[in-house]
Amino acid sequence: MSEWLAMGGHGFYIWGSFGVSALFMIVEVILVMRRRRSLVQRLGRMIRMKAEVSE
Amino acid sequence: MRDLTLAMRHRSDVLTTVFFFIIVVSLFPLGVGPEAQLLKEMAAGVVWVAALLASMLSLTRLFADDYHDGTLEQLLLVPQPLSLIVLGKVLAHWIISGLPLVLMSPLLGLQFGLEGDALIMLMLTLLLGTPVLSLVGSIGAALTLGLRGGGVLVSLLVLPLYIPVLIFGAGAVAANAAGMGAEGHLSLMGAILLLALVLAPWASAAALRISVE
Amino acid sequence: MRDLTLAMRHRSDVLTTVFFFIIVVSLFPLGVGPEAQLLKEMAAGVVWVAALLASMLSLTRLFADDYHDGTLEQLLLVPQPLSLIVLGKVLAHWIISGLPLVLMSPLLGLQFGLEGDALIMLMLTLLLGTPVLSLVGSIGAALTLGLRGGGVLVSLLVLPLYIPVLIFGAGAVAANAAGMGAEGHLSLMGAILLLALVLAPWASAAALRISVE
Amino acid sequence: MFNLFKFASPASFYPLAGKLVTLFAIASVILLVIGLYMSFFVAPTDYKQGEGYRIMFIHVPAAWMSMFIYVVMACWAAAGMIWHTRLSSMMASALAPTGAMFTFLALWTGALWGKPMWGAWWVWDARLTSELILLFLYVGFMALESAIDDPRRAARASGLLALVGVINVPIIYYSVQWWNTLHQGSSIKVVKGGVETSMTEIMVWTLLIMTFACWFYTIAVALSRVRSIILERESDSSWVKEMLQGAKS
Amino acid sequence: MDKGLLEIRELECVRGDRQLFSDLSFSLEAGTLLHVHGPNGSGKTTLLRAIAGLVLQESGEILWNGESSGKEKDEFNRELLYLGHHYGLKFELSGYENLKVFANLSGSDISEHEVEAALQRFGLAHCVELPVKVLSQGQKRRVALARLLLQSSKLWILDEPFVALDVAAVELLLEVIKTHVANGGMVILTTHQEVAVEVGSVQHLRLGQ
Amino acid sequence: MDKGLLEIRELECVRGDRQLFSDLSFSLEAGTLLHVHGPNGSGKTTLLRAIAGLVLQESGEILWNGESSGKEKDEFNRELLYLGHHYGLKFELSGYENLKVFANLSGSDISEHEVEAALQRFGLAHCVELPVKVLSQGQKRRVALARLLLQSSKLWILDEPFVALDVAAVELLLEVIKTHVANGGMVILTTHQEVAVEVGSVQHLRLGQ
Ligand code: HEM
Ligand SMILES: Nc1ncnc2c1ncn2[C@@H]1O[C@H](COP(=O)(O)OP(=O)(O)OP(=O)(O)O)[C@@H](O)[C@H]1O
Ligand SMILES: Nc1ncnc2c1ncn2[C@@H]1O[C@H](COP(=O)(O)OP(=O)(O)OP(=O)(O)O)[C@@H](O)[C@H]1O
Ligand SMILES: [Mg+2]
Ligand SMILES: [Mg+2]
Repeated sequence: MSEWLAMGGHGFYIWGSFGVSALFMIVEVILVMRRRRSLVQRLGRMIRMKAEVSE
Repeated sequence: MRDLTLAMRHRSDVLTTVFFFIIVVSLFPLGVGPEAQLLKEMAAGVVWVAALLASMLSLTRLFADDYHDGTLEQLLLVPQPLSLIVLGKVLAHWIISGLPLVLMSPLLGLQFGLEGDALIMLMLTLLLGTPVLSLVGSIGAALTLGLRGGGVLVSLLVLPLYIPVLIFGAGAVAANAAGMGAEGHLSLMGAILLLALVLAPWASAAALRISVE
Repeated sequence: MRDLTLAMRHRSDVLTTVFFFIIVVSLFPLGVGPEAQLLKEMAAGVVWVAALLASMLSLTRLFADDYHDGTLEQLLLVPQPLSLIVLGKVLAHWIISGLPLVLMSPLLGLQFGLEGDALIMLMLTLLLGTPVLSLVGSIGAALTLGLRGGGVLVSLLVLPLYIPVLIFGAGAVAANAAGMGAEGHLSLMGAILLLALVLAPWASAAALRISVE
Repeated sequence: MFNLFKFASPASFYPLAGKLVTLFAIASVILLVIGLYMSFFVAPTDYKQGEGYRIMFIHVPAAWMSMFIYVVMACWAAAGMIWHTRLSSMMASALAPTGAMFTFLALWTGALWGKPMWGAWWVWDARLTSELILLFLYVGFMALESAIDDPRRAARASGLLALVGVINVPIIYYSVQWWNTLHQGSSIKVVKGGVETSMTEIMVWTLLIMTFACWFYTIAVALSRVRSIILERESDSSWVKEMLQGAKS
Repeated sequence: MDKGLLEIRELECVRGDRQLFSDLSFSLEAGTLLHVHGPNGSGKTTLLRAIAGLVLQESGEILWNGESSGKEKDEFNRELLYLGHHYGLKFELSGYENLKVFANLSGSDISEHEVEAALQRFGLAHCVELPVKVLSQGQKRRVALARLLLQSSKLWILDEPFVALDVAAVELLLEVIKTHVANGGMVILTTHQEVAVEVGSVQHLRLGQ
Repeated sequence: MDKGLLEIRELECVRGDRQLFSDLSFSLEAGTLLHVHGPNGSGKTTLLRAIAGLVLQESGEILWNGESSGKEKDEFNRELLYLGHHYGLKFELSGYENLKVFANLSGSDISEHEVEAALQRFGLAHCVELPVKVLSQGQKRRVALARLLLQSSKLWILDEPFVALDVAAVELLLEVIKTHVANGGMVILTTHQEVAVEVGSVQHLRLGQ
């Protein structure tokens, strides 16, 4: 296993590449989802507030 | 149009741009050290980069004053095509900030140990290249009007677009020095100039309309 | 004071300054050509010149906005010594435009093929030098407020004053590379920093009072 | 064609995009799993570069995506300029962050590949340089967009910039190419030939699968982001209100 | 001057996430003045700028003599004079030079004498040669307003023209406006000051209620 | 607040080659309002800025509680609030942030709640978070004026504070001024608008005649 991880001496470079790529993609997905969630919440609150005002 | 360009700019601006150019170019020997060979190899590149920066620095103010005092609004409402007015302003900018650089460049080349042929080539490339800098830069200046971080933002937008001019310009001098003939570079620069001349005023005009809103 | 510095600037400004720095540094290989040896010799000089320019470019706006929107008037009327307020603004300027350069410099050094020791020395000199740039620059920015050709004028005033910093900064890296030890350079830079820290805020405050009238 | 214009309105595009996001997300995950398995367990060790070549399976898709996304982005911007369709400019701004990310990844993985292969993190090679410039173009696009407060204005300004940029991308690309071939100073080049001859069929397949995985990933993320943008810009319109109230009650 | 007719059809303007007005329709004939009322932030400036073509509307049309003003830009701009919150003056130039630049830009051929007369009428005779920068607030405004006397545009759009003017200058401006309307011109203006804008035919428009 | 007394002695101001006024002397006690009149360009703004210490006088003295205001700058500035033609706002920051910055600068310890209340009083509740840049002219002015409610300065110098305000805001500002004067504050103001500035004790000063 550790031999496989070492990748013939290139482990640092390979895992550095794939690791950072995976990290970035995951973080991007999380950011996109977070943005959507907070937006829906904010807009929902706004709409509710407006509805209350007009009532 | 003539009055516009004349009245809106002042002579002292020319001097400051030229001095900026000279100072930036002179910084390099100080930063890099005095080896003559090294300096000679750097010469064209350094002069060109300094020209890029000088042109860009004065660009920030191309429309900024007009924007802040409301003249730009009025220019949008003039019964003339906006792109023509933009072209006039860009021309004025070039005469003030580009042309002096072209004229100064042989002097600076001499400082770096360039000679005869190379000096002429340097001047020629700057003559073809600096109008492109003014034209392309006007788009960036128009887009960043009134925005936070204006000065630095404009450079972020514009410098990457300047790169071809830089490469061909400095490349022509290097090719010439290597005895390879620089016609290819020069004709490419001419093509870029034509392209910019056709497209840039139009794009700047569109950008101005967006920015004034 | 803390709120002042924080509230007046925005995070995105940091990014633009950093990218400006990277772009300017990257322009040089494009202008000069890709020979590794040549680039390595230029490295410290180029990074330092780019730092000078980045710092100066963002300087133009140090007081300009405050001047145009009238905040500066209000700052003059605040019951606190003006030089302290200036110091706060300069600090903010450094945090936004100087510190990021220090942090980025090793990466750029790598691009130019510098290694280990040289990278650390480059960073160290920038750490000592960039605050001086901000401090000295603030005087120029204050003096040129509201003048025509501000941006270029400020560079004219300020760049010559930057030269000692540039020489010692780039010199330290070169000395280190030549194995000569750079302590002398570094301690001189420290002395300059102290001097600037004491005198510059006071001078800028005086310049501001003149400019606002 | 008729259908297309129907979906050019944000109101009808929004729910459609929702379905597509799920679809592409699932497809992308499946392909990623297969692709990664093949990258590490199926593809054989390269006789020249050893294991190091496996970086290719992420580097090349990232590099391709980075260029491709910019073109797509500019097309959307152009469509927005010409037909004044609101959705187009939204698509453009939704793509930019992902494009910038792939550009960065191409640079990052390339640098990590370059160290063991060439012995240097960075050389001023034509391809590397133009990739770096591409990153600047993306960053400029996003910086401009975030510097403008009004989203409508921001979309129009950054769209214009994307268009100007796309005209320049080929010019930049060829100028850099030419610049570098004229100077024969650096002896190191992307060893395209060396890699390609040694590429077995299985490597090509792995590469393709990884590329499609990234492609689907991009579509999913961009569509999801465009949904947020639609909500932000259309928050005053009745269909958004109805939809959100429907979701609440 | 030939006849002019401005028609606004179902105009809607949005800023940020706020809809300022929608479904706004009216028309304005030669020889009338439109006074736009509304509290701060109700969208008066936005409306005026939209008509001038400086702000893009969200929907709706602006027609000048039956043609869309956005399409026939040059023609429309020739008939338009817009003075907004900004002065539109180059601060380093003198009042005289400023007016000269505008005259040249609008393509009309105006003599030195006319420019001087306009400045004189607005009480600026003694500071024609000073850079606008050093003038007082009201004097700056007067320079900007002197353009009204020089350009022969049909439609004047004036956003709070009375700001910073002293009593004498307000009187003068009112008179200039009256003359223009009487000669078949059109004026759209806003003001928060209680100024008696009484000309032949006045329309009122109220925003933000 | 402790007592305050402003004395002007033989003040002379010169701009360029014009002497705006000379030999100007008056004094202002706590609880009074000074209304400076005069046509455009008569030197009102210059006088106000000279008192605030933003313009250097040619000769004469400005005394605050018997001491030269130029020498005791910090002390004088603590008691001073100057609002001029410029708004003095950072256009990129929101109204809330702007006020917060001023509060911090003046060294007073003001809570979020107070800032919000001040903005609310000036009718800006719905745009606290917007950058000042996008606000309407009158809304910008209101943000600037909200400072009056936050800082406990004794001497207010207001150069045309009513400009760009709608009727409701003018009313409100008048009230704020009245309260300040009634509480022993001092106000110096100029305005060309016919606003009824009626408070306890009003002094008038006419320039340029
Ligand atoms: C920072 C460093 C690097 C950058 C920015 C970079 C950038 C790129 C780009 C933009 C492409 C797509 C070009 C195209 O398809 O025409 C690409 C493809 C490729 N790169 Fe890199 N690269 C880097 C380092 C490396 C290294 C070190 C290697 C291998 C030793 C490498 C091997 C390849 C290969 C094999 C391809 C695919 C070529 C093809 O099939 O067209 N790259 N790279
Ligand atoms: N990005 C934005 N987000 C939200 N609201 C905005 C945005 N930009 C502008 N606004 C609002 O749009 C309105 C613009 O109003 P406008 O300048 O047309 O007002 P006005 O009627 O001229 O007011 P005044 O009498 O004060 O000059 C303001 O209320 C402002 O708050
Ligand atoms: N360099 C100069 N040369 C000659 N006159 C000057 C110069 N600088 C300023 N002035 C004059 O000084 C006066 C300044 O007036 P100030 O701004 O104080 O007027 P004000 O009473 O506030 O007018 P307003 O009601 O228009 O605001 C103006 O008349 C201006 O023309
Ligand atoms: Mg308004
Ligand atoms: Mg005044």
